[in-house]
Amino acid sequence: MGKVLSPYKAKPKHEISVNYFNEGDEFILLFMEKAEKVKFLKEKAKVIRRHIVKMLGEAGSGHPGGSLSAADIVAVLYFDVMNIRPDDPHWPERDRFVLSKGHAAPVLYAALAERGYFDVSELSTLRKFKSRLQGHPDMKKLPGVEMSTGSLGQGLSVANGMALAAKIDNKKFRVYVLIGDGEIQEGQIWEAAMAAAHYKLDNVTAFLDYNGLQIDGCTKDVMCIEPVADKWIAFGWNVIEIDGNDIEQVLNAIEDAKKVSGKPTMIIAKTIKGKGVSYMENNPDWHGKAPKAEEVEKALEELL
Amino acid sequence: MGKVLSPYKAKPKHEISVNYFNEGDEFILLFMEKAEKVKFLKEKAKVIRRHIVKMLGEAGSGHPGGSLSAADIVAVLYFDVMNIRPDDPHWPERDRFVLSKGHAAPVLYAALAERGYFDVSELSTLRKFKSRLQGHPDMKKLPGVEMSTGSLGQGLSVANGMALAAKIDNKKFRVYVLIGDGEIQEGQIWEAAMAAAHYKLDNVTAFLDYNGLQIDGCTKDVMCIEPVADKWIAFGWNVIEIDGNDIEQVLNAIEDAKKVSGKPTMIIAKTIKGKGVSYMENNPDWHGKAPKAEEVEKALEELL
Amino acid sequence: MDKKIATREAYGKVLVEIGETNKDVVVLDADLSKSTKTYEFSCKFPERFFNMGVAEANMIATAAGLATAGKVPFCSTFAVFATGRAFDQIRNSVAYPKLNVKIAATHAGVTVGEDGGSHQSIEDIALIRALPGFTVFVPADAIETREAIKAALEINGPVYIRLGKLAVPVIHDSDFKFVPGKALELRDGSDVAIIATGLMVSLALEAADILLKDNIKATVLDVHTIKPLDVETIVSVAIKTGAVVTAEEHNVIGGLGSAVAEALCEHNPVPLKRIGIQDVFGESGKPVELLKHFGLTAEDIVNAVYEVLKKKSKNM
Amino acid sequence: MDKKIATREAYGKVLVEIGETNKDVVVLDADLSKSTKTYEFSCKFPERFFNMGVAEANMIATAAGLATAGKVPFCSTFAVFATGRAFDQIRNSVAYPKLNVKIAATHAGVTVGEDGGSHQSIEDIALIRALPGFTVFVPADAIETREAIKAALEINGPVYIRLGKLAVPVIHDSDFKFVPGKALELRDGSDVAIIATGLMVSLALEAADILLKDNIKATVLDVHTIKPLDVETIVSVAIKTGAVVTAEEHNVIGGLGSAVAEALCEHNPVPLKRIGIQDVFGESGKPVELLKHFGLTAEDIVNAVYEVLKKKSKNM
Ligand SMILES: Cc1ncc(C[n+]2csc(CCOP(=O)(O)OP(=O)(O)O)c2C)c(N)n1
Ligand SMILES: Cc1ncc(C[n+]2csc(CCOP(=O)(O)OP(=O)(O)O)c2C)c(N)n1
Ligand SMILES: [Mg+2]
Ligand SMILES: [Mg+2]
Repeated sequence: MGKVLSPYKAKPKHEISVNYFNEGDEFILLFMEKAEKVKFLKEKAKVIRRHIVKMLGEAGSGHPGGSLSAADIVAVLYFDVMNIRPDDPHWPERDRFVLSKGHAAPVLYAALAERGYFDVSELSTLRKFKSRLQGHPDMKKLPGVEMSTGSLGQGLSVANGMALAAKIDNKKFRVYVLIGDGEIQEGQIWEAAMAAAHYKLDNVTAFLDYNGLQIDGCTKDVMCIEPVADKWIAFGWNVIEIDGNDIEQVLNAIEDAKKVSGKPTMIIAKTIKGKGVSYMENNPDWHGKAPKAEEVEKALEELL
Repeated sequence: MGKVLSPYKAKPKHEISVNYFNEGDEFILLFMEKAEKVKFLKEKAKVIRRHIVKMLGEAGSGHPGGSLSAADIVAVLYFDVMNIRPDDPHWPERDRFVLSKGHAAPVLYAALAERGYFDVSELSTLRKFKSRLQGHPDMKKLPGVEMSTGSLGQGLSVANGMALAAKIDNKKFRVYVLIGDGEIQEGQIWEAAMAAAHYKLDNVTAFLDYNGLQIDGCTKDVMCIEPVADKWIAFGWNVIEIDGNDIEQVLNAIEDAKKVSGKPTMIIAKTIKGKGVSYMENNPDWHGKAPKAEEVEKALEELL
Repeated sequence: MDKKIATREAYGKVLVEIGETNKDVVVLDADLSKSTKTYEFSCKFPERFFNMGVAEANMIATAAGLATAGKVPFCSTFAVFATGRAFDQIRNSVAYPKLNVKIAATHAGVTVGEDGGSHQSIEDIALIRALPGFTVFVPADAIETREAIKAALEINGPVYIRLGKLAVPVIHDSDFKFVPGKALELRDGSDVAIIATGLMVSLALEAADILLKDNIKATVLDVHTIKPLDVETIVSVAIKTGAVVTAEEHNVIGGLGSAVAEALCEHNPVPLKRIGIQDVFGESGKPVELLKHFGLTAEDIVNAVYEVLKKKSKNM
Repeated sequence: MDKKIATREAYGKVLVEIGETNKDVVVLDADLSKSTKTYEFSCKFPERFFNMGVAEANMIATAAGLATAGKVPFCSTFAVFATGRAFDQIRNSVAYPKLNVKIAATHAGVTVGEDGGSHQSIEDIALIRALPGFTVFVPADAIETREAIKAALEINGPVYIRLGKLAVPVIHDSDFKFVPGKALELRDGSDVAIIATGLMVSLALEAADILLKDNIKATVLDVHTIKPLDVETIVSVAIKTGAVVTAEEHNVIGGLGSAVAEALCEHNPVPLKRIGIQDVFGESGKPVELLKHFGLTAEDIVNAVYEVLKKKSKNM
């Protein structure tokens, strides 16, 4: 993972931000014990969730369910796994993260802000006129966003393109991509799945945010995607199944994915849509609706 | 398969056409022994192949390889399996055939002409200005063509739509669809595959013309589709693997498909691209090139 | 003009009505039935409703198959995906074989609001208008939507209906007569013609009111049918007024403005100013903020009128 | 004008050249490399060539990913699939983020010939022109193609290059100067302006010759860049001549004719006649038969000139 210039030092600073020491090349939880790291990442995921709820409350519209379900994965990527430089967002050697399910923008924005790409105060501009935090991620507006997304089904292809570029240039960066389980109903996902296997893109690690819900209800009822693991295996992928709301399992799966050569890896991450906010959990109504002020309060209490 | 009004009586009439008795509802090889039927269908497939070669020679452009590989499947469908009325091409109860790989138009045109939808003499107008036999099938121009195709990857969706209509109306007709193996690289195929399983379209029988070649070479090299059976199984289909140039296997597979309820069936039909014409067989160069006069002669000799 | 209803709401209602009277009507959606308002139909006629999941291309081509068997499918999703994600399917499986498929796309234009540019279709009219044989309706209000959907049902062929997310003023009486392909003259005036479509029609009426204070009499045309275009009426008001402003919630490239420019140039060239999105992508914001930002207000229309009037006087 | 070369052939050649000098150039194709002529590049630079199989949508979005990492992808397939099958990918993954992706689409227009209507793109210009930020090149011959591809490489952003299957006359000298966005005046005449693009440019020149026999002096503009349109030059020739004919191998809806109508109406309205496909789908036949059938010959341009001249005289 490259050179490490600085050890991580956890210095809680204000209500929801965890400060970190990051004077150079990268950010890594090097001197932590695994247990300590997991604890830290759990805390980060919670902080991200708090941001999500607050942002959406402030915005008055947006997608809480699919943002919350992915918070643990995104926390692990941005606070442990990815080799990135918030102060040099276009650093060519950086690892990439593509949020294919672009409607979960809040989880990405929260992670970027917490990681130091911009000030957390800017999170309150979500979805507002002239904000860099567009309703769906816009790479032209916000540094740290690797790809503009929002139209579902396109991010895996884009990730493949990035990974091909790495192969051509013999670069070591890895590409992570988060896909929704409703999203895999898009045929382009399977075009990209086939191509990633064909081109042996072992530098691609995909996560399926396997929360069982899409807008119109359960994926099972709307358009059944089962048996989902079999599909990815049949498309030539290394498949790992985990609980995607379990930080340790996410960490381990990513490590395992790195060891596989000649194949891309799909981490099927069973998650709970709305995870962390009791009244949102597993409720399709919270796919694309913002919480009201009282609801925000209630959620934040639960996320303490 | 409905009422049978008339027995089949084979009366060879002219060089390449086999005449048949068809005074009413449908056409069926009812009083034939299986072996006799297979022999008859083999002959029909050969006749279709002869038409293909001659048409393309006459047209000066077109797609021989993928037309020849599918001739046996198409012969079985049009001369035994399908419940159709050439004199009433829009009969609502008819079985449907969608040629999703529309570039194989010649095999469809040959079958339609042989089956009595129009005079075989019209085959010589293929691809010519103002012909009903367009370069790719045009349902608005030629009765018997169930769907205009040519843009790959769309026919399975269309077949599903027909099958859904049958289900709504409680009609018994079945829908057959022929797909290329390069064609399944189109994501829309997998959207349709998922939907056919979701809606339990057991009245859909698809054939994969598994000839291993596409335009730029072997599917293996261009964009590998393996393991192909696993993919269809993972997408919820009943899968049957056969030699698609073996009439008897085609017949049996279709019968087996009819017995399956609650699932669509994919018949993975291993074929030889260019089948029947030695110099075309397994040669990707003959995907989209018409034979010259001498080549037509040579091919017709081989197809006696 | 007090009451405001989104055209998608009107669509949802009339869909249930026509579903009742015409058993061949089937509805397909791509995981957005609550937003596109096909949800009510899905509850009433579950056996004729097909949720295709997030798979727009498959939805359109499946509809084509249904149409070959005598069904009249209405397909709905957001306009940006309905047209762009399934364009080749619309082209080759619907328009080319002239199949009886209706595409009722909601969330057109920048009034989608906060979702931002990826979700704001500014090019759907351009896309569908380029396809031979398509009828393109862009209703201005709830009542026009009702009529457009019923008219679509009568047409045996492909129809695109462009609908919005935002609640917009009801400008028509319920007994108003909708004739497909015929532009509606809502105001008669000899100084300038404002030719509008969709939610810009009510803003065109506002603009006409403002202009009247300055004693400028504007003809206002409501072009609910972009294709086939009512060239005759458009040319006649151009002849009458000698100056035209078009107004649409769409890129000025490819939509109503282009269609009118084509008609004028071929039949009676007069100065034209096109109000619309000036060839940029949308962004997040409140619908009203965005209408203002993109120059889609009554004031923008008024200013455009003054511009064309200046050119007209020079021409004379 | 004796030598005939298809623009796709010229594309294949220049691709190898730029691949030699610019190591960031990568090429993607969708199982048509021998038809699109990317085949030679694939042999020379196999490590920078990616055959994506029959999967146009994935091809475009993969190219977008490559572009984010500094590569300059050229994507090729037939125009009908390059634009229509991947429209949403072009829109949301290329145009919206303004990525440096080039789409060099071959087999545009009815001169595809025998393959028929499903393969003859008559709407690709309309589609891409409706997208903010896209540059659209429609080269008239082999030499212009060379220059357009080299120009595309210099532009940091999305570029669409429309190429043909048919061999067409070489009209330019090899030292001719291609300036993106600048229409080329090939003939100067004060009676009428013929504004053409793609293979219609050489037919416009033929038409001008025919007209000269009748002592009608035509300006001929070669609009190799449809977007951004050279409004200045177009308006100036409209002012000079007072009558315009456009000629394109594309639907008259949405392409060059619409673009010119927009420019004229907004700046200097004059009579216009649009030569092009009259809003119908193509069909099978020999390219010359089809050009004739669809009204795309020098004679058709000549007749259109007489029509606009009649209107012009009425106007004066
Ligand atoms: C191409 C496209 N079609 C439709 C939509 C509208 N849409 C947004 S989210 C969504 C459901 C996605 O479900 P899933 O992928 O399971 O997301 P999650 O449950 O993780 O929120 C849909 C249909 C879209 N954004 N893009
Ligand atoms: C959407 C689309 N993309 C590309 C093409 C061009 N094309 C025609 S045939 C073909 C190869 C098809 O291969 P396969 O499906 O294996 O057909 P077969 O071998 O049976 O001829 C391609 C790419 C097309 N017709 N449609
Ligand atoms: Mg989900
Ligand atoms: Mg094949």
